[in-house]
Amino acid sequence: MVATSHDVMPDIELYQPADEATALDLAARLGNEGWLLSGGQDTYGWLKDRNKTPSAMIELTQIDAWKGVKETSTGIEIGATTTLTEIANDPLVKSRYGLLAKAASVVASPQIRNVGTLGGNLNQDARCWYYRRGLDCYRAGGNICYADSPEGLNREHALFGASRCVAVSPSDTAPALVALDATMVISSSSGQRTVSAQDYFVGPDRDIVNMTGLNEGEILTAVRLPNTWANAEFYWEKVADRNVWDFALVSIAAVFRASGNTIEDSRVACGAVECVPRRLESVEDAIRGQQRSEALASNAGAIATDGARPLNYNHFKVPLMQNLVKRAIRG
Amino acid sequence: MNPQLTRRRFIKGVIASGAAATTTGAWYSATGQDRPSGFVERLIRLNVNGQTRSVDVEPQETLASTLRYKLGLTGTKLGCNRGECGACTVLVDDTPTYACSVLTHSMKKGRIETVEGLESANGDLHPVQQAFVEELSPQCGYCTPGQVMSAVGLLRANPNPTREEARLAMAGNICRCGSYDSYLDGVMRATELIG
Amino acid sequence: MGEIVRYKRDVWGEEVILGVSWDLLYVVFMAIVVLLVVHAIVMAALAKKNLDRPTADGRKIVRHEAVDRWFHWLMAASILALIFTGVSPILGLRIAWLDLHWMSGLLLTFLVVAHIFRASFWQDFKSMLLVPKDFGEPFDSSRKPGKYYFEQKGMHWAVTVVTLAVIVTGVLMFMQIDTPFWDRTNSMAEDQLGLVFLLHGLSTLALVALAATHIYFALRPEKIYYTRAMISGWMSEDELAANHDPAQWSPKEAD
Amino acid sequence: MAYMHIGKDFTPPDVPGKVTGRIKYAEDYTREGMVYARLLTSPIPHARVVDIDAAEALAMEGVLGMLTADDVYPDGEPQSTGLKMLTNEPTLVGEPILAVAAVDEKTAETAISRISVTFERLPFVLDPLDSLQPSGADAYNGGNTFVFRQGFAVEKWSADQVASFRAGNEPTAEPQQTVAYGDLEAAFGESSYVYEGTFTNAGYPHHSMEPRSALAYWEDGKLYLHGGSQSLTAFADGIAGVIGVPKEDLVFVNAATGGGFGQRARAGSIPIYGVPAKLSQKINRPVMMRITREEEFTIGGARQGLTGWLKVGFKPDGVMAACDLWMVSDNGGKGGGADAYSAADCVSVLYQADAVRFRGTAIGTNTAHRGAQRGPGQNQIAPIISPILDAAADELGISRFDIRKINTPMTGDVGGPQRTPFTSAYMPEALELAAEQFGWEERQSRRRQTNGSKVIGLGIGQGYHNAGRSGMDGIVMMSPDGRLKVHNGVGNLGTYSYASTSRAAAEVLKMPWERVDIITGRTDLHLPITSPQDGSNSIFTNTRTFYGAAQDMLAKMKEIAAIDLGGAADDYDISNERVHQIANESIGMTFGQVASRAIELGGKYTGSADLPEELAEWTQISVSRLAGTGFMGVFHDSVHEGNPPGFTVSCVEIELDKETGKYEILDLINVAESGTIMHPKGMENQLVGGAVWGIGLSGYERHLYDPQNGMPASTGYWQSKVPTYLDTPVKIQTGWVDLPDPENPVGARGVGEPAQGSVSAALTAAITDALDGHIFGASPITADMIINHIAGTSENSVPLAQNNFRG
Repeated sequence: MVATSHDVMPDIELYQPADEATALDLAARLGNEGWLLSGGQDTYGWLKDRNKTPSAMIELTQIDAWKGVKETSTGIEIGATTTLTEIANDPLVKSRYGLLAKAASVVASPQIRNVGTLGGNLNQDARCWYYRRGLDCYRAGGNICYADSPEGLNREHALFGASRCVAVSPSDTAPALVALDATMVISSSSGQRTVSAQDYFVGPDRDIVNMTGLNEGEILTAVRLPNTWANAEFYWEKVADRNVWDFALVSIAAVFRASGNTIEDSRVACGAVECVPRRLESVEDAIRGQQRSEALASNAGAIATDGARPLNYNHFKVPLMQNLVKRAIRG
Repeated sequence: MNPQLTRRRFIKGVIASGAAATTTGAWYSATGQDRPSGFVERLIRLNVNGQTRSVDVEPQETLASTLRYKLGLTGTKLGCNRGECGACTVLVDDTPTYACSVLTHSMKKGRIETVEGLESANGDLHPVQQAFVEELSPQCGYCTPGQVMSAVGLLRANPNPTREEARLAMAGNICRCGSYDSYLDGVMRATELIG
Repeated sequence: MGEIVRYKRDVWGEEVILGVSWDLLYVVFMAIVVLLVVHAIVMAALAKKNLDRPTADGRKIVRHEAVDRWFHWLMAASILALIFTGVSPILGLRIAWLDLHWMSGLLLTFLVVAHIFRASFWQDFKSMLLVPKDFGEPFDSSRKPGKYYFEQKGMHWAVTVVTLAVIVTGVLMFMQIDTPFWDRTNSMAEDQLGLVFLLHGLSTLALVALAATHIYFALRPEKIYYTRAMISGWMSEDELAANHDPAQWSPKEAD
Repeated sequence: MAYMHIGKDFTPPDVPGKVTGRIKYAEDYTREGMVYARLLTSPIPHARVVDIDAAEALAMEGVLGMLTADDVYPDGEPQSTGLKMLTNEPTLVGEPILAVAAVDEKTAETAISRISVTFERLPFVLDPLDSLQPSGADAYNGGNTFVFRQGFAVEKWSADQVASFRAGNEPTAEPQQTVAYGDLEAAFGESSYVYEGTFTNAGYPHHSMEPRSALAYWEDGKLYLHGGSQSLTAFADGIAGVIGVPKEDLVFVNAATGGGFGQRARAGSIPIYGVPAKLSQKINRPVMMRITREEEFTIGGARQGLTGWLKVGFKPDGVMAACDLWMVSDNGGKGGGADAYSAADCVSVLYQADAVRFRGTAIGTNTAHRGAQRGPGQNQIAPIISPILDAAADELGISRFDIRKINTPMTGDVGGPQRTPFTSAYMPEALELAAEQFGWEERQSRRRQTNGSKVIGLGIGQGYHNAGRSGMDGIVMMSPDGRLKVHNGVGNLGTYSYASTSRAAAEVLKMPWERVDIITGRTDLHLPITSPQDGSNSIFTNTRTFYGAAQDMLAKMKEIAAIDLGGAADDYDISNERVHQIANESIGMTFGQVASRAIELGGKYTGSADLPEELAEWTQISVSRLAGTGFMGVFHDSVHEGNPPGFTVSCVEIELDKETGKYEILDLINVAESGTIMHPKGMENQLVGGAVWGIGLSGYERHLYDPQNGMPASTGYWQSKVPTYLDTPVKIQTGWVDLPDPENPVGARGVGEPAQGSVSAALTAAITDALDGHIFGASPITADMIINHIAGTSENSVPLAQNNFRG
């Protein structure tokens, strides 16, 4: 019965593979019955509530190859099980990709950042409370959305790209990675593939039960940040109710290449307005080659929310998003 | 059952020309003793408060459960069991960690410290504890062990924090009595006591 | 297998219907394949060496007006689009299917409604009527039908019933999503919603089976000229004479 | 007056245990053979249990038994509002239906999930105004309201009346309750500024850190119950009745309580403790029932939501002439408190209006139960009324400080609809002190200063709660070693008032604190009845009793000295733990000697005879068990006259970002006026704690229910938005007036509740100030509301929106 509060971890197997091959083999063999466990901060709630019932957890954090920040010829590569605290404090990330360090430093709370990983933050599930409560909504494989209705509690939900499900991308690091044009490295027992951060996330129109394009048996093992946007000017802001724990009402991640006051190029993405980090290409186009000014910022803000379809209680996200875009462009 | 699973299984079924996909359960029994590498052993040795203790830990057990119910270290409190309050904060290799939201098996290689392990051998309070007493930081006290552990973790990493730095470091601990100010007074006094 | 209906918990924890079990797609798929393969084998075995097929040469008479052919092929296209957009995500293909699905659905609905009107008032509705004596037709080689023989009528009416079921349930489901025309509400009770999903699913399965069967027979060599007739509109006089009773159906000559 | 203990800092004896984790809360105990209970709770907001099929669950290995409402109420469930142990007639999602005991929690949870309960669904309602509609659903079985001594009733308005109220007009329906004084019409006639508008307060959950977990077991016919409460004895006294065990057979163990805030005061708020008790009795094993955070949301109770209309008139000189208040209270699924009345009372006390009228109606909804929560009523109205005062001040050309000064309550004034005189009231001094310490005047130049998108807002606010009761009992004991033992039933929930009040006894006997033991933590240590430690009353109430008990001991000491050393009792005095002749200090005896003699003499000296009349039954039991074991001082307090007020004044400076709707509190001061300060550090804690609560009330906390299905969303800290370190200022300033109240022997009054209201009032005033005086008429004011206001998109800031839900 849904409303009865479960609180104890139920029986579930745990695998702690020590090397990549074993982990990938387990992921392939267990398929959907295996739960990829990293920091676990979006795992135990599901399991304690008995709202997700996989048979086994495959812990990825014992594998050194998937941890840490290293320099490559094209930029840097961050292992997916690097903790958010490590990323926020990493000298290389801080000096070249301050945007990501900043985004990682405001996730949830210090203790959650201490064990929570980049991979976990990117792959976390939707935070719609109806879904989290274990209701059989669209995202849980059902045939209804409780949030998208005149009376639904949809203050935190999507402005864009909703398709039956109106949940948003809760991740703070995801918009930062989209802005930085990161590449996601995905491994499986049959090899490795890469996909851009922007294409990694999947909206409900294409897949209503998964938030990423990760297939069964695949593991996100690393994220590559290109030199292109190293040391770029950046703007990051997250507006949430409380300054600890809470997910963004709207967040913005932007990088700029500027000469003097002129924006030569940029990449801008917003979090918490769509099921995926929302890349604002129309804004980027509008400001390319332009001088930073209040007028440019206002104009960009207005462009940013073109096509927004607010729900009953999230109209405020429209001006909020506009304001954040403005602030980013003002610099 | 998540209907998606059914769907996925169906797809597999089609691909495998009708062969039903095996569940993990069936797979275990099929493999019997020959469990794949990476499978955890329940009997482990934990380094808690400087002592190594043998304990039988279920695969899914949280560190808070092990500490409270297997090792009797009830100073670690469960306020929410969901990583939303911080009452269960312990140190693992000096890092403040929500014991309710990590598996014991994940932390078994670490040096675990709880509020019970802070006093010196002769019974003297840790400077943070002493400072919290002097500043009367706790009110109801339920969040206090977590606040103490966060403060100890902070001072090990940064023995001379500013009040603002202390506030950021302590931010993962809720105090429903609202004693934040008094805890920060305590942390600042502790930096003096440590000298 | 076994289960036909999938259940879920409603918001208050009570079990309600969620929809059809999509495992049945596999059942339908296998059943149709088996059926059609068996049919093909039997037909091949029964096939006479010197098959006396009617010739396509000679005078051409009109079987389907152009407008009807358009109706048919547009309906076929929308149904195939509906099946593709509806079924492929179930099979795990990640495509943005919903908008295409409801647009195809709207097209189909429009066509079906228009067809019903047209068939009721402007076409020879009686030629498609299935009456009790038609059921004897397959067992009596001496009898020849009018415009449509028994199997054609059967297929038509089966498709009609299933398509109407798909449309009615589809429209109800359409009303439960956000569209450019309205914002969704949660006005339908969850158990009713589940029933609608179930009926939509069951009719989808039937439609898949019917569509597959229909396509199969349309491609059978011995009846391929009906397909040609649906493409180009005409039949030869020989084909007409071989299969139909001119007393019951006397079409005009094609231009 | 030079005190030995009063007004001095000290370390309450439980503090080291709190920093070492040694002090035990209910769930920290274990008992040989202990098993674990878990609850099955209602998934439906309003229903009737038709059938429970637990056969499969009970057949599971490791499952020991089940308890249902039929077990705990064999003669049928009580037909009234109020929480029940278990129920077959749930009126909110999460209400406990049954409990299962098993060898571990995991098994119990699995068993629960295998129990099938068949419910009959009943209509539910979440908004009291919906329930007032002619065809609106009723939250309870039998009506939508509960009338004291009469039972359930149905209260309906016409559709037009509801619509008109929702549209912001004065309700025209007949109120359930009307209280008024003064000539309202005349007072409005004299007014040159009149504000009229509507307001809503979101209810919100207590979410105390320690959930309401409990351990129970039976030994030798006695029930041992480990739980958390605000007062050991007042609570135990009540819970004995709830469980149905004679008072003398109950041992309530409660060394520490992880947060009270009103809903742990009385047994009626935590009948759930009866579940492990009854289950333990049924299966004959110790039963631990841990309550989860989610369960805590529904079991722990919540603040009442108020939906109201008010009209306030000010004379040209700034005097508040009239205040007319009409409130509909959300009483939740289990009945609620009298918040609306208290809100009106608070306005009357704080602003001394010439005429006040309160009209109110309380309606049930199928949401968490409502009741006492840190300043029920007083604190909801505080953030509503404060911006109105500012609007009047601006309109009348009076400073915002002065308008408060003009209307301030003072000693000699009366307050509330009953026109009760204050025992004392030093509000003018508090206003001056707060303004001076904060630099209110100097800061005025920064008011509404902008810096980019940021703007400075300043606010001042006042808080009030009646802060003192009387009529309780005190017991002090002394052993031949001369140590004073204060038997104190006040709960240890972090106010340290169990220790502060004990110091009144030490003060009377002039004993060093090291020679005093506080006897508390479990009722088999024989504790007197105390007030429930709610309503900011413990300091006032229980200093009276322990002072009195110590006075009784002092008098007896002198008598014993006179018996042994000659002369009359009046010839003796005490110093340095000796009782001696005033004339010749060398003639005397030590306290230890006195105690030994008292034990020899027996009778009244050891509590065996001549006890005060009117001792509460609970105290009588304790005294009878202590009788003869030592030298006893015992006291029954009389009833005091007048209203001992607890006052606070706060000032806040914020910087509000108009682009994000967020603000930072740059500075905050919270100043107390609560008579003599007993314990400065403890006072500081109350003031900073109240400030955090005030910030939560004004800006964050809320009670979310989905109107479609009655499902609660705020079941964790995540959705309830309890403020964190980073939502509160880096430093909170505190201060206090420290002038004695004549009705208390040491001059002290309480302060816990107003400490929240004043901060909430000041912060809301500051937000309003930063937004050029825009009055939201709401608590909380969340970021989305501010953004909507500025952008002009106000979809969800409609007045009288359902008070459970503000987005």
